[in-house]
Amino acid sequence: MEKITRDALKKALLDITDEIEANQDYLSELDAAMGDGDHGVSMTLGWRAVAEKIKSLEDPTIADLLKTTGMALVSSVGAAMGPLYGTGFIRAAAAAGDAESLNLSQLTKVFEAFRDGVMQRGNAQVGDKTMVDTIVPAVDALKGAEESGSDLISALRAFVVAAEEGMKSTIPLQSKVGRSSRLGERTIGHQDAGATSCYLIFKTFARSVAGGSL
Amino acid sequence: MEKITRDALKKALLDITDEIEANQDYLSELDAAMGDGDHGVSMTLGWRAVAEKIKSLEDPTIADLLKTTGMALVSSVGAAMGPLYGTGFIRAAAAAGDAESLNLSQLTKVFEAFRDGVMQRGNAQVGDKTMVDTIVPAVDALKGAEESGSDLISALRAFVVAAEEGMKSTIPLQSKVGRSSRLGERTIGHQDAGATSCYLIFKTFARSVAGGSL
Amino acid sequence: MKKLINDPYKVVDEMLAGFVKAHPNYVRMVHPRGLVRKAPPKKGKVGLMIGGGSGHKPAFIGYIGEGVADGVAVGNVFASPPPEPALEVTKAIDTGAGVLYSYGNYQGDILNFNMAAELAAMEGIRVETVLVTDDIASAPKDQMEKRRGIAGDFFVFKIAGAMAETMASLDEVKRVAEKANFNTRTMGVALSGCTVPAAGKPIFTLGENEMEIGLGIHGEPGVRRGKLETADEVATDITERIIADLPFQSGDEVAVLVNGLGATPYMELYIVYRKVAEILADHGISIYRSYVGEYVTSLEMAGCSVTLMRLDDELKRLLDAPADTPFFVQK
Amino acid sequence: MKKLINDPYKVVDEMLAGFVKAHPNYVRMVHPRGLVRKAPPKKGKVGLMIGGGSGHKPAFIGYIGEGVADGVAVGNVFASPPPEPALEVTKAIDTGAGVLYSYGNYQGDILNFNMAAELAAMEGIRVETVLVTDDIASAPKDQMEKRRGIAGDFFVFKIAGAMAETMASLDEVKRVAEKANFNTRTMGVALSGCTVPAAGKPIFTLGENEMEIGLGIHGEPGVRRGKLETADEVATDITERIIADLPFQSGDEVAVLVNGLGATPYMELYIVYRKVAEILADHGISIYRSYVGEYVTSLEMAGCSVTLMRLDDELKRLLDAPADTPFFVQK
Ligand SMILES: Nc1ncnc2c1ncn2[C@@H]1O[C@H](COP(=O)(O)OP(=O)(O)O)[C@@H](O)[C@H]1O
Ligand SMILES: Nc1ncnc2c1ncn2[C@@H]1O[C@H](COP(=O)(O)OP(=O)(O)O)[C@@H](O)[C@H]1O
Ligand SMILES: [Mg+2]
Ligand SMILES: [Mg+2]
Ligand SMILES: [Mg+2]
Ligand SMILES: [Mg+2]
Repeated sequence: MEKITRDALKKALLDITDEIEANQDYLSELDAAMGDGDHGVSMTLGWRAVAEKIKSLEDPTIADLLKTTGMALVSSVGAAMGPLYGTGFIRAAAAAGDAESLNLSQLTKVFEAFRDGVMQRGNAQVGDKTMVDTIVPAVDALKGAEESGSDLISALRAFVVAAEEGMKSTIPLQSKVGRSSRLGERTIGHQDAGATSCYLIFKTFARSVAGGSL
Repeated sequence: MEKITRDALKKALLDITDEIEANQDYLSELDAAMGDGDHGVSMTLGWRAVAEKIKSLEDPTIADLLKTTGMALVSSVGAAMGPLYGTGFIRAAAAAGDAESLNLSQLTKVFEAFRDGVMQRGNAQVGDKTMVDTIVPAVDALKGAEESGSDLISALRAFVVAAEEGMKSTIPLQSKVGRSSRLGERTIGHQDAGATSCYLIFKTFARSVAGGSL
Repeated sequence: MKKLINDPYKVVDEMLAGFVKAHPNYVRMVHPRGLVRKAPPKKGKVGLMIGGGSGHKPAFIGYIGEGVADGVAVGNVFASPPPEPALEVTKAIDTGAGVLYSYGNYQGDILNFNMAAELAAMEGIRVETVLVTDDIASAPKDQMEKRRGIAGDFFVFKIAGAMAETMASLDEVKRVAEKANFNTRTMGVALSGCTVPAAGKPIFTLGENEMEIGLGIHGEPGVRRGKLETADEVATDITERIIADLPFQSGDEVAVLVNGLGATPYMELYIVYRKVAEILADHGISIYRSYVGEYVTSLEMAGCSVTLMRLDDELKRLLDAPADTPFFVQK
Repeated sequence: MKKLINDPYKVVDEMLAGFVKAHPNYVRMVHPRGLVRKAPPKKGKVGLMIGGGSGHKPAFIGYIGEGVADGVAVGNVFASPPPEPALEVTKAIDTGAGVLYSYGNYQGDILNFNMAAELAAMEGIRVETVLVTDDIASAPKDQMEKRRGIAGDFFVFKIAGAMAETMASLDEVKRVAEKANFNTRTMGVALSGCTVPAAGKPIFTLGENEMEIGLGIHGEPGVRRGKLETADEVATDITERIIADLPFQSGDEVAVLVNGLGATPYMELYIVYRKVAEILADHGISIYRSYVGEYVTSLEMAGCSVTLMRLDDELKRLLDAPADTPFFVQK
């Protein structure tokens, strides 16, 4: 496998919906420890909307799929997640342009745009204990793999490993932004909910597009 | 012992206050099973007021003591208990007249007046699952003992035994009056709170005036 | 028991101290357990005294003011006040036109308020009484005089208070209060019990999947315990029973009150209201005015009740009349 | 989780359906998640849009009406609404004079409302924003811009709404809202957690003798957990902190709000109020007006907050102005 087709992307987005729904309680529990306990609910609502919208698209392009995902998240979730993930996907769509499929180099550009969208919208940096802590190392790993000439599958593997490490890196951190930042030191020792949902999204994306080979 | 002196009555009333306070939670629990769970609270508040008022009396007569008790109950408790017990004691005071002490015949008249006061105020009959179920058999026993010429101590003993039986007789009954009557069959199997507080009052009175001899 | 209190035996006195301080423009104290309107009563106006135990906020002290009550006698938690505060309130609000007592139909309240009425009569004040008996779960219809007063209190007090404001006679105020009561029916459910502060333990506890059906407002258990149902099922069950009880009929106009018992979020009350409105529409009964919120509570009990009052032109006019009290203001 | 609901994912839509049916004279829907006043806006009046997640009733939809908000964008439980309903509300309430957005300082709300403001600007509507930042427990004073908005919302919305009613310009409405916010400080405690319906589990649970101190209004834990204290201790602790924060000084006049979080009986709120009033008197701070009740809640959480707003003549006038909304009526 060297490219991600539209169909593979579509399937991946629907797989993400299932994964989020399956982890709803887990995400809400993580959020409850230092936030308002609704992250699983927001994500489930958002991804249900994504799945519904995506299923109704006729012959969508890569950009259509990403933009529809972003718009569905922005217009259905609210919370912090709607604008953050939503902006990420909308920017990713713009970066995809009219690509018919995504090779590793194109995929890297798409994820860089996703990362930049989330970071510009939310102004969080690595170490603030947010989804950014998952995104940045994961996208770095993708970029690194691309630059070192690895194949798509190995790159996706590095991407998932880095995302997981990024997610886990939030555990010892003290929250600096968002709702949980008001809890100060009480946030130390808890894995961030958004970093976790982001890991689930990245992991499911990679596994889904890679088929059995990851 | 053939007579109940003013001092003995005064001591008995203060002993009742202690007994009620010691059984506060028990009385509230009984009430909670089929009422609003406050009988212990109402009784404690009422008898604390009684003790306070009685202690401040200078050289009270029998009637003063009973009337003060009744007035304290009427004016401090509210609930069903204030008017019911209050009226009972106020009528008892009237029946005591200017007696300097109470022999068995006088005591019987005092308790009959108490009974009539409660029953006229509340309109409850034996079998309605109220304090009346304690009062009526207890006063009947006192009267019976008097008529059969028994001494004060034996009469008080019969009085307490009958009061206890009366209290227990409420267990299988279905409530007919008061707050609990709305619960219908759910009241069956529970001992009535007012019947119990009345038994505690009667028992403590008898034991207190009899000294060690009951 | 977790409560923001100090001495559990002083909750009522401390609450009243706070209340009088918070609402100096509305109320004044005439007895440590008796409050009346701040403004002296208009000469010739019938006084409306309401009252009962504490723990039902905003009932009863929250309803002192223009268009509702002139005075309130305040008892301990879930315990009727003694006669004395009721008598002092009666004396303070009587202007010669007499005083209407209106309160829920409970033994303790009746015993104490009747004693107060007797004492007032001895001072030459005419007192009439209208007991609220809206709780259809508390006795069958052929024993209406045995029914408890619960959230329907609010409608009866509102109507009586509005009528008194028109300077109507005591007989007239009594007549509309009785009419309001006759046309008002309520039923409720509880999802949790509550705790009398000085008792320190919940009156009853419920399992995760249980509810009490047909309960009063003193934390007492309901007439039966059932399994927890959805909001729509609960609303359907109690609304259909209420409709059948009067019975309310197609073409009737009603006021609706969905009342929270204390701990139930308003969100849930509106979800219940939505279904009640649907059912009324199905029956051809039209909603003239609605109230959703906490009007008569039972400490921190979770649950709600639904009340319907059938209206005629007179009741509509009185319901629409303005009111200005600490907890209920209507323009 | 015991709630009177149907589908936990539909609580907000069903609540809104009930709300609109219950208060047809106050509100109408312009979007499934956007409500505005029933009466069309007066030409030239600045529109006030408030909003945020659901679960805070009476905030936010309970405050739509004369003297307070023109419109509300409604989110899911404890989740900011998306930009779309906010945009639709903005369009419906703009009369050419612009729209003020005012809401609590939360990341999610800011992100979504800012997107709506950008979209509104593209349609030629001027939008200004005043974030409420009254919670002194949520950040130190030198980082006031990080503080959350909690019960102080009520004062800021009331003041801004009253100013808009005078036909003042957007800049003027913004100015008084900022002034109100700057002078408003709040702190709260919780005695129990609450449950987001779709999450199904309490956000946190507390032991029999614990309380959360300095909590928000989304059921989130507070800044620390401590042992349960008496009402007087709690009131003293939070009132002294609030006084020291602004700082409020002898001679100041203040408005006081003792706000229940959802499940706490009014009785307890008045017991707390009593102590707050005592402490203010000790400091020579005088109470101009008081509010005690549920103004901004957190579902069925037990607990309360205390809010003080320092007043000048302008704020007093605006606070005294009449209001007529489903949940807050002032004559
Ligand atoms: N500024 C930000 N940038 C990126 N992610 C953020 C930011 N603020 C918060 N988050 C993420 O949002 C998550 C919380 O999301 P969610 O619970 O859905 O929203 P809310 O806080 O509105 O309830 C946090 O775990 C964190 O990862
Ligand atoms: N009509 C009555 N006559 C005599 N006793 C009564 C009557 N009604 C109620 N009681 C007694 O009152 C008791 C309840 O008292 P209490 O809990 O103090 O009052 P409340 O019902 O007002 O909460 C019942 O257990 C019953 O024994
Ligand atoms: Mg959250
Ligand atoms: Mg009782
Ligand atoms: Mg009682
Ligand atoms: Mg949230």
